[in-house]
Amino acid sequence: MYFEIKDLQVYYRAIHALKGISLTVNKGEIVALIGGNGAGKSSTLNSISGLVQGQSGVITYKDEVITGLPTDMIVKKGIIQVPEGRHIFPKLTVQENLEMGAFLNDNKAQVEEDMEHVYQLFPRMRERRTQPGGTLSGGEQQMLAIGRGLMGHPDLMLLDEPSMGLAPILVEQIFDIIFDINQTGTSILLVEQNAQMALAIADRGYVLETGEIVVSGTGQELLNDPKVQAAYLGGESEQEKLQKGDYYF
Amino acid sequence: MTKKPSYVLEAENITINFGGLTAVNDVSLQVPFESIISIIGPNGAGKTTFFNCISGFYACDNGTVFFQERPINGIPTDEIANLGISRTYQNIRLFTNMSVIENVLIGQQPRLRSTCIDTLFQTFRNRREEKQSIQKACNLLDFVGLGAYADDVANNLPYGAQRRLEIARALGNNPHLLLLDEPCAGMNPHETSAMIELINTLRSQLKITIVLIEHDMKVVMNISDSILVLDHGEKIAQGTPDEIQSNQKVIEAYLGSGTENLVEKYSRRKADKGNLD
Amino acid sequence: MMKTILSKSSKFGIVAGIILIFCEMINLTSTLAEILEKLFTGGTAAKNAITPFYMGLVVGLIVFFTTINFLRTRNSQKKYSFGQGFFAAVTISIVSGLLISLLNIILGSYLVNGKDVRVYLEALAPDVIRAFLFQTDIQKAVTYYFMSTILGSMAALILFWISQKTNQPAKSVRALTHLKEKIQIGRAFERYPAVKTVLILLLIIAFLLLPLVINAYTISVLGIVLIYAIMGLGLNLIVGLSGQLVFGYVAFFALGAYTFGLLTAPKPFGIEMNFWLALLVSLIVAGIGGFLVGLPIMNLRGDYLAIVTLGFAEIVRILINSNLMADYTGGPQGIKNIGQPIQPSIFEKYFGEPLEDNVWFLYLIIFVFLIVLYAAFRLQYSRTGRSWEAMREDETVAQACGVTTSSYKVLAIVIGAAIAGAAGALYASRNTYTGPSEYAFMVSVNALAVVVVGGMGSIPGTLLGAFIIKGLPELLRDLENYRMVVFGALLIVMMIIRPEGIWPVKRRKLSVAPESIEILKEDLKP
Amino acid sequence: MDAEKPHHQPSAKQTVKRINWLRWIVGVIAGAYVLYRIIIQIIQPEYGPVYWLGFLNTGLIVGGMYSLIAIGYTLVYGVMLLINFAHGDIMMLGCFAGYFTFEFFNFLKVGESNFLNAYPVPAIILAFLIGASVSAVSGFYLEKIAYRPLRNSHVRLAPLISAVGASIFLETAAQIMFGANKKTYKNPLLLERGTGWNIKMGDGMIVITKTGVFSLIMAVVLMIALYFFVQKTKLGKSIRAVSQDKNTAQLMGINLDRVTSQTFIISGILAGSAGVMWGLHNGLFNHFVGFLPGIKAFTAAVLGGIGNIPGAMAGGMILGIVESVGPAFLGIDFQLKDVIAFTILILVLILKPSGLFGKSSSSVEKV
Repeated sequence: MYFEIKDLQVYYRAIHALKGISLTVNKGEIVALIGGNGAGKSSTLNSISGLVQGQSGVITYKDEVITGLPTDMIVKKGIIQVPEGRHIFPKLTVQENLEMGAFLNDNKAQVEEDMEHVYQLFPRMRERRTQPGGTLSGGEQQMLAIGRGLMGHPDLMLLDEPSMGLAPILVEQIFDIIFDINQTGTSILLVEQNAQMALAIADRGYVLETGEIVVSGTGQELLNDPKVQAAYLGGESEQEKLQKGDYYF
Repeated sequence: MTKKPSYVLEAENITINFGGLTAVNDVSLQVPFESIISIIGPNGAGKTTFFNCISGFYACDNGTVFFQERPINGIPTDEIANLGISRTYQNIRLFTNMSVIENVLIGQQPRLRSTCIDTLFQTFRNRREEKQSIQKACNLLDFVGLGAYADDVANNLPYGAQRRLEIARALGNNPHLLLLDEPCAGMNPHETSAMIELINTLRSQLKITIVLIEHDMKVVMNISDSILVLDHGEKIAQGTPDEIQSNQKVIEAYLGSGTENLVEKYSRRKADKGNLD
Repeated sequence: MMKTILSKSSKFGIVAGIILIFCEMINLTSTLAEILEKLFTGGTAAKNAITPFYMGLVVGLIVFFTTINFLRTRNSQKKYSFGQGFFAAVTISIVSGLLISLLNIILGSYLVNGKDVRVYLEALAPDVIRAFLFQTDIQKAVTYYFMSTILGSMAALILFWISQKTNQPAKSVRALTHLKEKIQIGRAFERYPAVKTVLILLLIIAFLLLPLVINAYTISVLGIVLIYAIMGLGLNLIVGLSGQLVFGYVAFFALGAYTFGLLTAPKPFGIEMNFWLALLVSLIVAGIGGFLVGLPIMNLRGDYLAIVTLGFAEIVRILINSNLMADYTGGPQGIKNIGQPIQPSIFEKYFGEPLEDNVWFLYLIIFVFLIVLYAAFRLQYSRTGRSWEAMREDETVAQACGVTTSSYKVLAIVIGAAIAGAAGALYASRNTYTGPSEYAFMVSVNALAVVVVGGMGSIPGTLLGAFIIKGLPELLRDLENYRMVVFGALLIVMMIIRPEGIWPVKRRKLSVAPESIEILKEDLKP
Repeated sequence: MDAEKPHHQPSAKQTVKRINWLRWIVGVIAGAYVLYRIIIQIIQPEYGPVYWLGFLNTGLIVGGMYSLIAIGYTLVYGVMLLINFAHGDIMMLGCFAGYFTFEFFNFLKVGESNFLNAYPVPAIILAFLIGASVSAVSGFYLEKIAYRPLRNSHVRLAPLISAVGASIFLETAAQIMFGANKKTYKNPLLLERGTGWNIKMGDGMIVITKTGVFSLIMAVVLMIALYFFVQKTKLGKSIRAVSQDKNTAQLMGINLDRVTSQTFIISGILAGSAGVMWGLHNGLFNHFVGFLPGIKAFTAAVLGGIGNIPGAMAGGMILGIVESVGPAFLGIDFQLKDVIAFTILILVLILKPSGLFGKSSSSVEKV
């Protein structure tokens, strides 16, 4: 198995944020993890990256257990997260931001080459090379964040809400780029709130609701599944349950 | 006798910027007496920012907030609490090393008058007030169902109880308006339904007006009189739960839009990829 | 496996060696040996002729604890086998023995050549070096060092091995905790509140009779401890309750002392005011000082506050020492002949003759102390104290709950400063003298230590802290020089293992039976 | 949900400040007084221009050392949000290390003379290397022992109290070990204290000492080196990245522990060099040598906006100059120059808490 999570549980003090999640990513796939706010999507990614400690469960990557490893070891193995809300370094220039992405790569020539590659992918970044990251617009920052992720030669890329706060036209551009990245052989675990978009691009998808996976299947299946909408907007079935009073003591 | 104002809270054209980014853009909201209004929207829609503006954490760049027809822009948070607006927090913020009842006592701060001089000389006023406030705190704890925990340290409470304690604390200053920020986040269905019940009682028995942010649609659809939907800092819809559930704009905001051609585009490209292999 | 054990144990050996060298350089080892010898032989040890046995004992003990720590670092599933443990213990003892021997060979050869190393290392007088050489020549001393380190580590190994086999320490620890649960003094107090009152009364009476029976030296120590306890109670309001770190507490102490001095001394003003009035004025002046410092920092983060108050304390210290103020403060000479209160005639009537001056003054300190103690208790368990604590826990939320944080912050500083002013006035009056050298940064650190060691926010903790910081070192005079070193290390260790202090706060039970919801409804009418 | 996203830090606005009026009053009074003194100085000059240049000279030299120490405060604050209270004592250790090195070279005989005067340049270089490395090593272990275990402490003041503990420990240990009396640096003849060049100007003259020139040049060189290091090297960039966003920096593969250690090493190197300079220039020192420069360097770091490296450099220089020019300018005793430094600290914190070069809202409220 290329990448697998088994029964992942995460607590933040008293909050049970993830209640036993299991999912797999195959080599070369795009897998979407969708769900409403507070469903636990980012917690999942942060547990994979090792930013969240104290979880239980097993995460394996290329037949190796990576649970509990420090973040830099996980990054070294080629699992690279592009965090939600971009989180570019605001006072570093665009170029320095990209260099930070290649922090673990000591081969200078290759870093140059990678940077050239990123500039080709995002010509806008070349123009703004010497500008501090904080002065870029939202869409540009997202591109920079993805570019920075690419600088680390990801084998498995974790994308956390790349569409958040972007205009639809930009979202489509970003998703095209994600698709292209996947075409070059990088596996992608995509966390999204924008379900339609994510499922359109994904090979498979999982739907998270309050820390649990409620549905999974191929992108197409999920697109037509009424449960997906229910998970977001509180569909009929849930409504009925409430009216029947099952949820009350 | 003064005329009763028509709304508890009126927010007019609120705009809040953060260094170039517009977090809330031209949002208006009227909150009638004894109503429950929900604010929903995807991540980063500006819901909590809007809340923070009402409770005085941020000053808005444009627009006015009226509380019972009185503008409250730029007033420090403690004075806003004095006026009768209380709130709870997204990620529970209790005074963790203090006991449960002490937390509730802090909530009564704006209603107490005794000073440290009173305390030092143990005046009559101090004695009476201390006794009354402790009694009231116990009543409040009993009301939210935490009577048995009164002397425990707040940090040791289970999660759901911590959320209830936040509400009890917020009730201490006899609020006209209660702002609840994700009261049901991270709760299991049982705790959630108990919370719904509590919120309903707050309105029906204690006559408190409530504005809440919530992601759990079961809660929102079940208890709200009216729902305000924010997306990218803008108000995209407001209406009753039924209206919102069938509102196309809302569905798009949550699920994304215009995907027909996209699905086609990507599946075609996927097929191409397959051919290449 | 053996290789990792080797590298790890030699690391521990180096640590043990460095500790040994450090202790030798500051001459702590021989002092400890001296204390041990006094303890075991009944106070006949001579400072310059420590028996080699005790020297070796201390060295062995240091290695012993290092080895125990090494053996315990492994988690419980994977234990060292006896062979591995033996190997590690030998490595540790050899490495540490080598390091300490090396130092002593160097020092010893200096001694033999008649050179004095005190030019650079002041603690190492020839006598001390001789003690470190076990009173013999270098070769024998080296053998002794190796013997002590090996014995130390072997003892550790054997003890650890026995405890592993029999699980003995674990059992005794468990028994101890059970004992603690069984006793539960607190619960008895809860059931019979009268017992607590009677006990407290008895304690106070015993406390009040104490000055009559103890000797002059103890009286002076007790006076200092109580003055620091008063300061600690004041600082506890600022640091422990309102959560603002104040480093320059000595400034308020100095303000109080100098105000009192100026008001009661014959020079420079010759006011010679009444003691109680002067005490009150110095309290108020210090409070005003606190207000002035508090104002600008109302909206600052805690750590800035620390440095600002430190700066303020330095300003005060420099000013009272400067030529600019010399006409008033006496500059480096300070103020002499500060007034003391006159003993009321009741004592004379009651005891037949007046109390000795120091006893009488101790009663005075106790009196002020009890007042401050009462005030501290009242403030802590009141609306004000709760607001301070809320502010310490979460300033933003406290403000949103209606606590006017900026004024509460200043209030805490003002009250704390006033209490420090009273302590300063007492201190000046007790010594009949005050001078700039008494208001160094270390006084602030001591006061802070009183609060932190006892337990921040805890009143009994503060009293305990005052005893530990000012009382214990007086009783253990030999360790006087090392007090601050040990204390510095202790602060770090305590922050790591027990940040809440030795006697942490216990929350009071406040709850009463709830009434009906109708009353609540009525109550909640806005 | 905040707990959900550990690296979510909302940018936020401060609410209306309640004490704006205080700011105005203090600002106006301070400004008016400075203006008054300027007018006085123009109408009735107490000192000629030569004196002022002399003060400036002293100020620059001391300022250079302040800057070096202040950078350490700022770097550590950026990475750990901790005021490293023991930083002054790290400098003290460097000062002692340099002292012992020079003493050793003084005893080392080379032919007729001793090593110190036969080969002064290598001796000085070695002294700086040893001073800097002793400080760097102690900084490294200080972080490991006293700060790292407290990084996630639930007691807010714990790291700061631990820092105070470390400071007391180092100071008193040095006192017991080396004695409380003041010691004198043995300078090589090349850099003899108090000698230098006398420049005649008008009716007076300025003495420019060799040690002063040397210290200033050394400080400037070190600062330039540090600036390039932080701007250009990978490690420097990683330090900046960590101080901007810890979690994201980790996602780049940066090891937080390592960067923290390296930060302490770098600030130790700078502080150690400053310690040796202090000894060479001032001569007399004891275990207490780090205390005042430490607090003043912190003042300098606040002056420049804590967390801001160029700010710390400028802040140190400004503080040094103000401190030496100030007493003459304000017409007060030179004894009181320390009072000026601390008054500036208090004024800055009232008038512009984010420092002279910082953005207006540095403390971000998290709601």
